[in-house]
Amino acid sequence: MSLRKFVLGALGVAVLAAPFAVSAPALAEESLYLPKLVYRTGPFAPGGIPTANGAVDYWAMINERDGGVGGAKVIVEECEFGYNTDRGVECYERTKKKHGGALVYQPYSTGVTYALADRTRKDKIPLLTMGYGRSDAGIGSAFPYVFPMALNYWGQSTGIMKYMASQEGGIEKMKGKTIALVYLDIAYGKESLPIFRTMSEKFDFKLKEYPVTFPGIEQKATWLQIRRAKPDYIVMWGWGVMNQSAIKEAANIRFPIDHFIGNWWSGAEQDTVPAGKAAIGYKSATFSAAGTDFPVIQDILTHVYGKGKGKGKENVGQVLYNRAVVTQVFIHHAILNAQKEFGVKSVSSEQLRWGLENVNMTDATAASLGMKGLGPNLKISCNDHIGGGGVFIQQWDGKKWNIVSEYIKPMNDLVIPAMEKSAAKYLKEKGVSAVSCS
Amino acid sequence: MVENTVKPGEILLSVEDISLSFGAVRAISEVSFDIKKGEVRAIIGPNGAGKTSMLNCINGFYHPQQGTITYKGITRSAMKPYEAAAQGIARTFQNVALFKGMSTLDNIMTGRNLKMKSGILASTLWWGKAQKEEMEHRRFVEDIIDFLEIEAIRKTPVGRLPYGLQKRVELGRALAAEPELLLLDEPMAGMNLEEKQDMCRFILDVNDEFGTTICLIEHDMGVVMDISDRVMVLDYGGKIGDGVPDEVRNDQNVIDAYLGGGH
Amino acid sequence: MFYREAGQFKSSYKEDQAVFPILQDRVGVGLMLLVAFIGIPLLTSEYFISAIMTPFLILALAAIGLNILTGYAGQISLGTGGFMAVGAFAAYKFATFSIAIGGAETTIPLVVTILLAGVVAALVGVMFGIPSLRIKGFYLAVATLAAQFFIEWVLVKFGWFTNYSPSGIITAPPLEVMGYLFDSPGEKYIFTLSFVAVMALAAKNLVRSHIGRGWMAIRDMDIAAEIIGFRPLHTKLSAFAVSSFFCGVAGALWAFVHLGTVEPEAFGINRSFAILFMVIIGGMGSIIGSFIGAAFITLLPIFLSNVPPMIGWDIGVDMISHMEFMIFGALIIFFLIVEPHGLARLWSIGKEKLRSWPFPY
Amino acid sequence: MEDIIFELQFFLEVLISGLLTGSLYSLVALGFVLIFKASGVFNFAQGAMMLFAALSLVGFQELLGVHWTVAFVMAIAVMVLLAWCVEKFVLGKLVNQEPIILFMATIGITFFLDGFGQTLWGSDIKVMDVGLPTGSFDMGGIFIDKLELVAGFTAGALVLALALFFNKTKIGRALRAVADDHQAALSVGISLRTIWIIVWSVAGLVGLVAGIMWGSKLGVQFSLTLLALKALPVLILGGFTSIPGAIVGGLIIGSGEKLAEIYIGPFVGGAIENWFAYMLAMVFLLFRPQGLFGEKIIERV
Repeated sequence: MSLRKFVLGALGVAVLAAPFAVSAPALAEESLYLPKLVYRTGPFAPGGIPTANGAVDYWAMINERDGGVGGAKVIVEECEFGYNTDRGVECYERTKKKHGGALVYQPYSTGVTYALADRTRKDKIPLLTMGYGRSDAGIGSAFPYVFPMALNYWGQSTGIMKYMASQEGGIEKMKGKTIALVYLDIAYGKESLPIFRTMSEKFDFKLKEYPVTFPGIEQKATWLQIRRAKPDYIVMWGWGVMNQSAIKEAANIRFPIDHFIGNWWSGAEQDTVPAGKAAIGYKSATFSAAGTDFPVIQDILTHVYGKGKGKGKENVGQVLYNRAVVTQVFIHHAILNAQKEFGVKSVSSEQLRWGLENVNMTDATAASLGMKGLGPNLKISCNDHIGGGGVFIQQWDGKKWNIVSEYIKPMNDLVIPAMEKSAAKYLKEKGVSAVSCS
Repeated sequence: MVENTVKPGEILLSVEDISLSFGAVRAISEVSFDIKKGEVRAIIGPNGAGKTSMLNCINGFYHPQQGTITYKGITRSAMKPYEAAAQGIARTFQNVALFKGMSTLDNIMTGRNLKMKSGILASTLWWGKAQKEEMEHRRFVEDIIDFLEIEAIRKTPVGRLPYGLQKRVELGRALAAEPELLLLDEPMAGMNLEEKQDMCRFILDVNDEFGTTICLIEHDMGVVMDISDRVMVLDYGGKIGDGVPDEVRNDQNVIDAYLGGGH
Repeated sequence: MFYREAGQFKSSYKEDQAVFPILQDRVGVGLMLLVAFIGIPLLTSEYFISAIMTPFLILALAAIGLNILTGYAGQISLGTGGFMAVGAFAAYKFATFSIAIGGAETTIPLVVTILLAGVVAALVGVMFGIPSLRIKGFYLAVATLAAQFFIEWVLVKFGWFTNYSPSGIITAPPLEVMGYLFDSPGEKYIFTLSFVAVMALAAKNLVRSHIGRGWMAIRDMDIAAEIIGFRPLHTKLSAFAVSSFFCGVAGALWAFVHLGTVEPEAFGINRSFAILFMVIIGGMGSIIGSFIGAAFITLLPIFLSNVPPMIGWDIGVDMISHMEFMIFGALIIFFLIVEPHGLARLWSIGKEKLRSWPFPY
Repeated sequence: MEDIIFELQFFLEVLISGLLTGSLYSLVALGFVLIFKASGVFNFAQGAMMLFAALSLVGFQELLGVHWTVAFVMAIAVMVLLAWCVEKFVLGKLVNQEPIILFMATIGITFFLDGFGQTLWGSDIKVMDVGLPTGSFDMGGIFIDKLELVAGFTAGALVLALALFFNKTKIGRALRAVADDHQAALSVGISLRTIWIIVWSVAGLVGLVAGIMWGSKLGVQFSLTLLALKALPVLILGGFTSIPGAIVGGLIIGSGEKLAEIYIGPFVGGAIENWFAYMLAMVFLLFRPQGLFGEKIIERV
C-alpha cells in the first residue's frame, strides 16, 4: 500500500519534471512562424473562438492558395491561454523562439497586451493589437514594438461621439444631453473613461458613468439607475457575457435600442443572437465589415472549407471572424513589405517590424489582397502606429450586422495629445528612452 | 498580572456564592468553597453535578452570573481564560484536549508559551536570542518528560498515542506552565488500575516536588479519598458536603447522593 | 539504505532542533539550492526560467503565506489574491514615491519597497482577520471573500493607487538593487529565488518557534489553546499578519519581477482559489508542501498542454485545454483518495521507504 | 410631491427587482444547501453542475432536435448518472474524511466537469429556448422582468416541492435522518450510498432548473459557473443547512445589493454590488456566527 503511494509520488515528480524536456524542433524549410494566442475556452470563449478561427483559416487559405507568402510557408500554431494573463505570458515564452522565432503576436486580451509590452520590446518582436490594448501605444517612438493599428479606444470613443452628434444634427446639439457610459469595470473597460470625461467638458454634455462588476452577469442595479437617469444615449464598453445581458436589460427598461451603441467589442453575433428580439436595432462601432461578400472570405470558403478543412464554418463572415481576417491581411501586407525590402523569404521579427511600420493600405493594395471594403485603409509610420483609421457604426437587424454610417474619423486633436502625455509618463516610470524616428 | 504571594496553608482561591446557568438549565447554584495553597483539593459528585462547570468558572471559560471568585487575594470580574493562565492557573480536560497535529514535545512546549518572549522577527531568524530561549525551555520540558517517563514518545504525534499516555502528556503540558494552581478534570478517567496508580503517583509528586496546589475532579472515590487533603461534594449544582476525606465519607447527604439518590 | 539516520546521534537540543536534523536532508537541500541557484540558470532554457520557474517560485511563496494561515493556524482564507494585490499596489506606490533629499530625487531602495509592501499587506490582513475571532471554518472562508472583492474594488475604483493610470494597470519600474540592474530572465529568476529561499527559511523558523506552536494550538483546539494561555486575538491576528506579509511580498514580486505590469484582475478570485488548492494538494501545515503544491498546480496544466503536440497528436488547442481540465480534476481526486493529507505526506512516506530500501523491514 | 411619488415608486421597483434577482441566486444556493445538509460536503461543484446540466439540455435539443421537455428529461438522466459517478468514484472512496478533503474533492469534480462539459458540447455560447417569456411588463410604472418573475415562482415551487419531499416521503425522511446523525441512519438500515446518490441527483435537478433560468437570461456559456460565487453570501446568511434559509438569504442579498448599489454606490464610485453582498454577510456573521437559520453552537470543554 505504502509502496504504491511512493510509486505514485515518484510518478508525480516525473510529471512535474517533464516541462524540462520541452524542446523546439528546428525547421529547415523557408517558413514564417506566426504563433497565435487564443482563448477557445473559459468565460470569454464565445468571443475568442471566432477571432481564433478567422486568423487560422486565413493562413490556411494562404498556404493552400499561394503556398505561403512569397514562397515561404506560413506556420500557424495556436496556444490556448483561456483569457488568463499568466498563461498568456507562458504561451508567449513557450512559442517565441520556435521555428526560428515568432514574427508577431496578437493576443486579443488587454491584460496580456500590457504584460507583453515589455517583453516584446526586449525580444524585438512586434505586438499587433488591432483595435484593442494600450491606448497610448500608438506613439511609435515610445512603443516601437506595439502596433495598435486602426484606432485605439480613445479614437473610437471620439468616433462614436461624432456619430451621436451627427444623429442629433451637429456637435453643438449635444450640449445638455445626457450620455450614459456603461463599462466593464476592468482595465479594458476603463480605457475610454478619460476621453469621455474630456469630451463631456468640451462639448458640455452630461456624462453618467456606470461601472459593471466583472464579468457582468448581473446588471439589474445598473439598469435601474439608467432608467432613472433617462439618458439620451447609452455607450457600452463591454466584452463577453456582459454584452447580451446589457442588451436584454436595456430592452427591459424599454430604452430606445437604436440609441444604444456598443464599442467594437460589444457588437458581434455572439452578443446579439442570445439576446434574441431584444437586440434588433442595437448599434455598435466597428472597423471591419461583416458578411461573406469579399474576395478574401470567398477564397477562405473555397480553399479551406471547400476542401473539408477549416475550424468553424458557422463563424465565417461574422463580425469577429472578419475582424481577425482583416488583422491577418495587414500582417500579410507587412510580410510582403519586409520580403521586398530585405530580399529574404523568411523574414525576421525585426524585419517584420519594419514591414509593419511601412504598411500603406490603399484601395489598390486592399484590392490586391482581396480585402477591399472589408477593413480600413491605414498608413503606418515609425511614430504613428495607428495609421489614421476610423470607425463605422453598424446595426443589428435580427439576422445580420449592417453598416449604417459613413466612415468616421476620430477627433485627433483630443486623442493625440492625451496619447503623448500618457506615453511620456510610461517612459518615465519604466526608465526607458524613446526611440528616434528620424 | 497578579504578583501577590500566598504562603503555604493560606487560602489561594476562594469561590463565594457562585451560580451559573445556561438558559433555563442551572449548572451551579450558590456554591462557596476555597482552595488552600499547597493542598490537594478534590471535587466529586455524580454526572451533571456541575464539577466541570466549576473548573470552567475558575479558569475563566464560563462567567458565573452571580458570586465572586478571589484568587491570591484579588477578586476578579469577568476574566478571559488566557488571563487566568497568565495568573498561574493551568488545567487538564475531561476529554483530552491535546493538539492532535503536534508531537508530544511540541504539545508540552506550548505549556511554556507564556514564558517565551521572543517576537516574530527574532523567531524568523532563529539564530541568537530566540534560539537560546527555545533551548532553555526545551531543557525544562525535557525534565518534565523525564519526570512523566514519556521519553520514548517525544517525537510522536499525540493523535497516535493511546489514551493513558495522552492523559499523561496533557498533564505534562499543564505542568510546563509551572502553575501555582493546577486544575485536573478527571485525570484518571478511562484508565486501567496500573495507569491510575502511575497517575496518582505523578499527582502526589507534583504536589510534593513543586509545591503546586491541585484541584481535581474525579469519579473514583477510592482514589480521591487516598490522595486528597480536602474533598467537596456537588450534586445537582449545589454543594452537599465539604471536608477532609473521612468526614465526607461519613456524611449522610453524600451517601444518599451516591447510593440512594436514584442515580 | 541510502536514507538512513541510524548512527546520527544528537548531542545537544540545538542539533536536535535544527531545521534538517538528518544529514541526507541537509545534503539534499544543499544540492537543491545549488541546482536552483546555479544549475537552472546555466543549464535550462529562458522559457523554463521565465515562464515556469519564476512564477512557480512566486506562487509557492504565496502558498507558504496561505499555508501559515490555513495549514498552521487553521483559518481558511479565500482572500489571498486580495492580499497579493495589496502587496503589488503598495510596492508600486512606494516605488513611484520619491522625495527630494538635498536637491536630488531619491527613491526607496527596491528591496525595502518590496518588504514595505509586505508590511502594508500585513496591516490589511490584520484588519480583515478580525472577524476570525468570531467566525470559523467555511463561514470564515466565505467572509474572507469580502476582503478579496473589497480590495479588488478599491484598487480598481480609486485612481490614486495606480497613479491615475487610465486603464488601472500599473507598470513596474526597472529592478535595480544597489546600482545593479536585474534585467534578463536569469537575473530576475535569481532575484526571486533569493527572496523565496530566505523567506521560506524564515517561515520554517517561525512555525517551529513558540509562535508557530501557538498557531497550531489554535488550529487543533482553539479552546484548549486559550485556556493554556494563548491569546486568541494575538495568535490569530499574528497568523493573518505573517500570512499576508508573505502574500504581499509574493504579489509585489508577481507585479515587479514576473509580469512587469499588472492589473487588479491578475489577483482575482481565481488566484485565491488556485493558491488554496496548492496548499491543500501540497499538504496543510507543511512548508515543503507549499512548494510541491505550487508545482502541481502551476506546472501540471502547462505540462498537460505540452504533451499532445510533443507526441504529435493534433487535436486542437481547445480540446487539449478541455482535457487538461479533466485530467487535472481527476488527478486532484485521485491524489486525495490515495493520500488525503497532501503530496508532502506522500513525500515523507517516500522518504521512509527509502530509509529501509531495499529491505522492506 | 410628484418627485416623492416617483422616488417611492423607484424604490419599490428596485426592491422588487432585487427580490426577484435574489430568488435567482437562491436557486443556485439551494443545490449547495441540499448537499451540505445531507452529507456535510461543501459542494464547490454546484456552479459547474449547473452549467453542465444546462449544456446537456441545450446540447440534446440541438443534437437530436427534440422538444425541450424531452431534452429536460434526458438532462435529468444525465444528472442522475453524474450523481452515481460522483458517489462511485469520489465520495464513496473518501468516506470518513475531513470536510476540507471532501471540499477539495468537489473542486476536482468542478475541473473535471468544466472540461467534460465543454468537450461534449463545446465552449461556444448557446441559446437556451424553453419558451420562457422575455422582456418586462409595466405595473403602474414599475417594470417587472417576466423571466425573473417566473424564476421567483419556480424557486418558491421548488422549495415547496423539496419541503414536501423531505417531510412526506420515506426517502425524504431518511435523508433527514442522515442529516441529523449518520450513525443512527446507518443503524436503521439506510445505505449511505443510496442517500448520497439521491441527494446529488436532487442537487443536480436543482442545478438544472437554475441553469435553465440563468441560461435563458444569459445564454448557456462558461460564465454561468461564476454564479456559484453569487450563491456564497446567500449561503452564509441563510446558514449552510437551511432550505428556507437559502431562499430568505437570497432575497436579502438580492435586494440588499441592489439597494446598496443604487443608494450608496453613486457616492463611492459604483460597482459595489459584489463586495457589498459579502460585507453584508460578514457583518451579519459577526452577530450570528451560525447564519440566519443555522443551529447555535454551544462550546464545551
